[in-house]
Amino acid sequence: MTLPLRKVLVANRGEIAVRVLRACREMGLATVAVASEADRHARHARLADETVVIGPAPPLESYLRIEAILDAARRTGADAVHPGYGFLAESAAFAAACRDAGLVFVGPAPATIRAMGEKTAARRAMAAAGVPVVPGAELPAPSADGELDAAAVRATAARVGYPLLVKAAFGGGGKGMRLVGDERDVIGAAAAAAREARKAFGDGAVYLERYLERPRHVEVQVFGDTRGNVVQLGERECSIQRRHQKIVEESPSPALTPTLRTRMAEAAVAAARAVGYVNAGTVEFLLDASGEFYFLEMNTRLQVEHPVTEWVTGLDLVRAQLLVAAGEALPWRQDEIVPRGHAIECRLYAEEPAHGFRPSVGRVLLLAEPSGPGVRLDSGIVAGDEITMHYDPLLAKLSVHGPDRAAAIARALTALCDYALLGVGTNAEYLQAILDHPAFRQGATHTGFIEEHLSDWKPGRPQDEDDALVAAAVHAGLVGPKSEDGESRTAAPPSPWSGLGRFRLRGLA
Amino acid sequence: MTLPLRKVLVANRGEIAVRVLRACREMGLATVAVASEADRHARHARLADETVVIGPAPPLESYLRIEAILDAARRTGADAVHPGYGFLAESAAFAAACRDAGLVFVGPAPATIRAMGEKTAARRAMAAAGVPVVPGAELPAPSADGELDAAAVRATAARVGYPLLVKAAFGGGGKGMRLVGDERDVIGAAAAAAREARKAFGDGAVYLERYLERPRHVEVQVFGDTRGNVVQLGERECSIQRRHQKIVEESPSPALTPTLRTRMAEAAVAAARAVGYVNAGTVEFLLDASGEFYFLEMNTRLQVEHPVTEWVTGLDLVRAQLLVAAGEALPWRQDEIVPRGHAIECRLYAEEPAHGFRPSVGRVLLLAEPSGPGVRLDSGIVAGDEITMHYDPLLAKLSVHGPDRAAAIARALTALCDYALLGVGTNAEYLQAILDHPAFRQGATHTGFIEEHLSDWKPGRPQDEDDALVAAAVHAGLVGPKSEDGESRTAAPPSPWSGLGRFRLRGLA
Amino acid sequence: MLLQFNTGNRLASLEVVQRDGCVLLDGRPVAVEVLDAAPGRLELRLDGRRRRVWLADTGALTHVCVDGRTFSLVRHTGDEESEDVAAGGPRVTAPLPGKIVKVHVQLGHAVEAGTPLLILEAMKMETEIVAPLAGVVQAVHAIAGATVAMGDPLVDIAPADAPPGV
Amino acid sequence: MLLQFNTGNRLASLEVVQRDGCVLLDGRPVAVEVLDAAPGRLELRLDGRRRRVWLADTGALTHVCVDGRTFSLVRHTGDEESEDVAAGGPRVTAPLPGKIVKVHVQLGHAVEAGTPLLILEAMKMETEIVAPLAGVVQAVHAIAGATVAMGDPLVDIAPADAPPGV
Repeated sequence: MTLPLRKVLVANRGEIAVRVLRACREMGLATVAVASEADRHARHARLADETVVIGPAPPLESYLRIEAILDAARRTGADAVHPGYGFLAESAAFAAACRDAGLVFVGPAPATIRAMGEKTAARRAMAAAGVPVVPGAELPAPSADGELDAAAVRATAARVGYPLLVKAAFGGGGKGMRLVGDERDVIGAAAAAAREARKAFGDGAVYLERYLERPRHVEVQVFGDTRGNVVQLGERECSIQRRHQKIVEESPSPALTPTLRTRMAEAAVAAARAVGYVNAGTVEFLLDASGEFYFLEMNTRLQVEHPVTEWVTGLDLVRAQLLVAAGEALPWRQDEIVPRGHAIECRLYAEEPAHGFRPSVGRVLLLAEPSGPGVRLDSGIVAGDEITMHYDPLLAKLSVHGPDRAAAIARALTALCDYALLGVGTNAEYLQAILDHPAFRQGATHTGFIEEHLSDWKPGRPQDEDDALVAAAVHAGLVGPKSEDGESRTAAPPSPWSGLGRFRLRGLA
Repeated sequence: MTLPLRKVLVANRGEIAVRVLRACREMGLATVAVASEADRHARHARLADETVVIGPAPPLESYLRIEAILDAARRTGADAVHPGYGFLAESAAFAAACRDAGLVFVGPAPATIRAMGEKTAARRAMAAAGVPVVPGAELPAPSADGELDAAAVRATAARVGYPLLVKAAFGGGGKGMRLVGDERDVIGAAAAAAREARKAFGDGAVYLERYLERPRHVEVQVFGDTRGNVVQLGERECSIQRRHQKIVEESPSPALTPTLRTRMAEAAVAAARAVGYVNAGTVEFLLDASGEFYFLEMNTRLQVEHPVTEWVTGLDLVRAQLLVAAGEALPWRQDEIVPRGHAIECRLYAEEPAHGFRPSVGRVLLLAEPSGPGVRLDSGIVAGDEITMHYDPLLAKLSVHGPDRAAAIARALTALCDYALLGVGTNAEYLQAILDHPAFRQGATHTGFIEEHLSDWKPGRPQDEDDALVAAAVHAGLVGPKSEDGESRTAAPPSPWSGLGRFRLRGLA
Repeated sequence: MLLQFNTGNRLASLEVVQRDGCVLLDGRPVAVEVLDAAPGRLELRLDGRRRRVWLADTGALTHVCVDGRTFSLVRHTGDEESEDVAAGGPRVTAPLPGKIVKVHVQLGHAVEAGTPLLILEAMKMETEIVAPLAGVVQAVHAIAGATVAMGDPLVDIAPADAPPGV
Repeated sequence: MLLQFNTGNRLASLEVVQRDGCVLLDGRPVAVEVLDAAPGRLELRLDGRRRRVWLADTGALTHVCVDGRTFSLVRHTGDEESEDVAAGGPRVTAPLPGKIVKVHVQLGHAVEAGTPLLILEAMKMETEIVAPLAGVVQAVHAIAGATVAMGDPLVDIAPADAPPGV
């Protein structure tokens, strides 16, 4: 295969940068990583052939600086840019700047990103294409100093009806989103959402949307090429969310009947065709209890949860992204895309689920990762890394595949038992509680699942806590085993990190 | 799922014991490991709920001791035994002893193992079932003191024709096998093969088989249940062999046409049906250049290379083994088994390919393992392990899956680059040389591939050797980078293993 | 030898009974068998249960992961002063590093348990910090726009059932 | 500072030119940039090539893995005696631990390079040990049935072009 691409710059960090760099290596493409000063020695920075430091830790001074990234591409002679997800992935300005600089942007055209990026315009476009949208309304723009017209907000909200969601027009990932139960909270919520949106996406425009009761979040992966081919790669259900951010995703959705699956896939393809979609994209729907579904938004990039689709289809989405960006035809026909088995992804976050999911920070003192058949870990970290407040708290994604949903759940639970990260709080135990919950096992998932079932969850089952205490006592040297020669000696070496050889002890019967 | 099984004893060690224990954990089955004294702290011994030490390091005093294993099962209350591969996996006596002790044996009936285990009897049975067999002949039994009747050997060999193979009637895995080019060597080869066979399999019976020129080794995975269902799960090509032992396996075979694939699959199912086969088994064929194929032998157990089939079919063979052993019906119908993409497995051995593949021993000082999409590593070791002369030198199996053969090769090569094991010589670099060879890339594989293309292979490309030398100098403190504060300091900490925190250095542009 | 650890849920004490096989955990005997020990890893049998454990120390803190569940145990030294702050006394401190977006309260404000005190932004998320108890704001250390480190004082509250100024 | 390593293929010398950026490898300059260093791991840029390297020491031996290719480098100490044996001199030693199955030669036998000397069994495989050079068997240390450790002497051969007894 001779591609017009030779060297790809990955304009991202963490696990997704690692994922894209791996795909490039496998395709024989040279790679360039960009890194903030805090990330000079990060996993993604070490994996690339070349690494360019583009600025201080805060994203606005590094990963969001279009000029710095284009400059890195120029200096290294890169001829293509993969944006990953987040950061500049859905910036039409970035895509256009890449194109203007003579670089291949691995993603859709700037106009497509712009059209889908403004959620309000996207809603209008989809409605015009005959795709059902959630009832909602736009808000008047805030004043120059960021203040909203309170009366107008209240009037628009009354028209949409409570409960409702305030959403960032240019948002995504739950940022700049607020659920509002009644009129009293709508002004504060809209202001906070606008503030968050401005900070995260550079634009504070927000809109209101009817809040559906206990809907499921089901999305369809689509893929188009420059020859006019569009295919869909099946759905992912991403209903398990905290703070409007997905934490568990799966495919197939336990909620879809074959008929519903077909209808939703057709709607997704219609949506993609309506905007002449090229490269990987996702059409998100809300599915209500009656089986009606509504267009929510289209993400014009690779999703965090793309491994779920890779597992069930057996295809490599990043490889296809690079091929399509290079002008090749899609490597698959629709009839070659046949889902198989069941896949589940769990997002491992640096956060405290028992304390409102507040982010945790610190140094990764120890890291043990699961492996084995049907287990995949996409990780952006290594032991010794410092997890800081600067970036999204996503540490790694565990994804599994099994012959059916029950087997996939069992596999994910076993793998989570084998994941150990010490030094930084994670949601690993919380993820186990989700997967192990009877309602999850039954497939009774909806976007309020966590509030309904796990709002009062606490970590640390008593038996585990007791055993952890005894282990700490052994570690501290309180208890020692008999040595091979019968003499007693301490179980813990002077420091847990000193000494190469393992300290082996008698004890097995 | 409520199985009649509750607790499974895994009568094996290394990566296959780990593989089976993982499947049991995922199915909620309690587990018992057995370990030799040398293996008390081995990875498999630590993974099980309970571990029983069954004897000293030599297999004849531990893993091959039927009574010790049955005793371990009794003491722990296990109700089933999984034999893995090797050791007692193809011992009809062991399967029968398990059954007599009231234990479920995860494998076929003792009579099936016996019928297929004696290669000469198996050849006769297959010929009777209409499956083509390689032309060959049995040898008269050696005398009580192990001597062969030289005249009879020469006469039989002349009838079969040179070149020919001497093979152990109860053998497998290349042990007790010798290639003989002409009459001068036949007596010595037969004696050596008989000696090895007696030691490895407890029976020194050998037979002669026509040696096919440049054949491919293609095998078909079959699976039967106690209800009379038999399915096939496609083929694996395992032509890349050294010393008659497979080192690279793949599926699909680059040599099969759809017609040939169908014929071979039908022959494999006919073979399985002819012996009333239950559980996982493999029918091995030799495929010659003209497209004729011949039954070679049937392996009445899980194969080392089963991950290749798991990748392309998306199925879990060990899980199915346990279900079928519990009396369940096969979890798949033939029409549900649809291969997808391309999978390759590389066997990582503790050996020196440039020195006649002689086994290497020593302590694993450092171990870094590849991961990522489409990459699976089945490993039986951890850093700190001592690799001894007692057991098979298989350390781990790297298997990959990709959309097509070229992508799978690229993925395997990338993953091999990411595998680092220091302290014990391995064939990792040799495997890269195989996968990277133009003849392999073209699919021009046959069982003489290594002799033809890589007999004079030497490790250590000059550029890599130079770079390793410079790295060693940096490690020894000869060269040091500037530190963050501009001062020069040594790159290597006092010991490479002391200190938890990473030693971070300036240097990225 | 006696050890005490604060688990966050309780203060647990561990005492050795038999150096190679038994400890008292809060007075209850637990049979301990060490199957394997390596840097950062222990394999134990505790009252017959096989346990795979990962461990790491940072000063007084021992991080422990038991079969996928993680605990951060504070080695108890008897220093009651620091205990009080850790337990969430009348001083509200930053639960993580971040930037103060907005401060809702001023000196002398009466607050209920749950009253929003300020908004802290960390990892691009806004977190509302609320009063842990009813009382009167006695000091405001937080300034909008300022960056704070974990543990930095934000607001001091005089509990409602205590005389102000104490 | 000068270092010498035996790679098995050659004896290489390394000399520092500039402590933070250049070494001479066998007299040829190599630009070295250390991008990252952690226990057992180095990330280097060598003459512009990015290299991921894993390292481990065992005494005089440094094991190095460069992008999937492993080298065992012997730190050269100038002790010529041990060099000679390592290079495969007239003494044939056990290349790995195992059991002697059969000894083919006796004292005084003339052998060619490649003549089978004995059969060693290790890891259940029979390995034929052959004469590394032509000569006369001067000593047989191996006994059938005996277990040998790696490096144990098996057979001594007086080279054909040297007077016997030397």
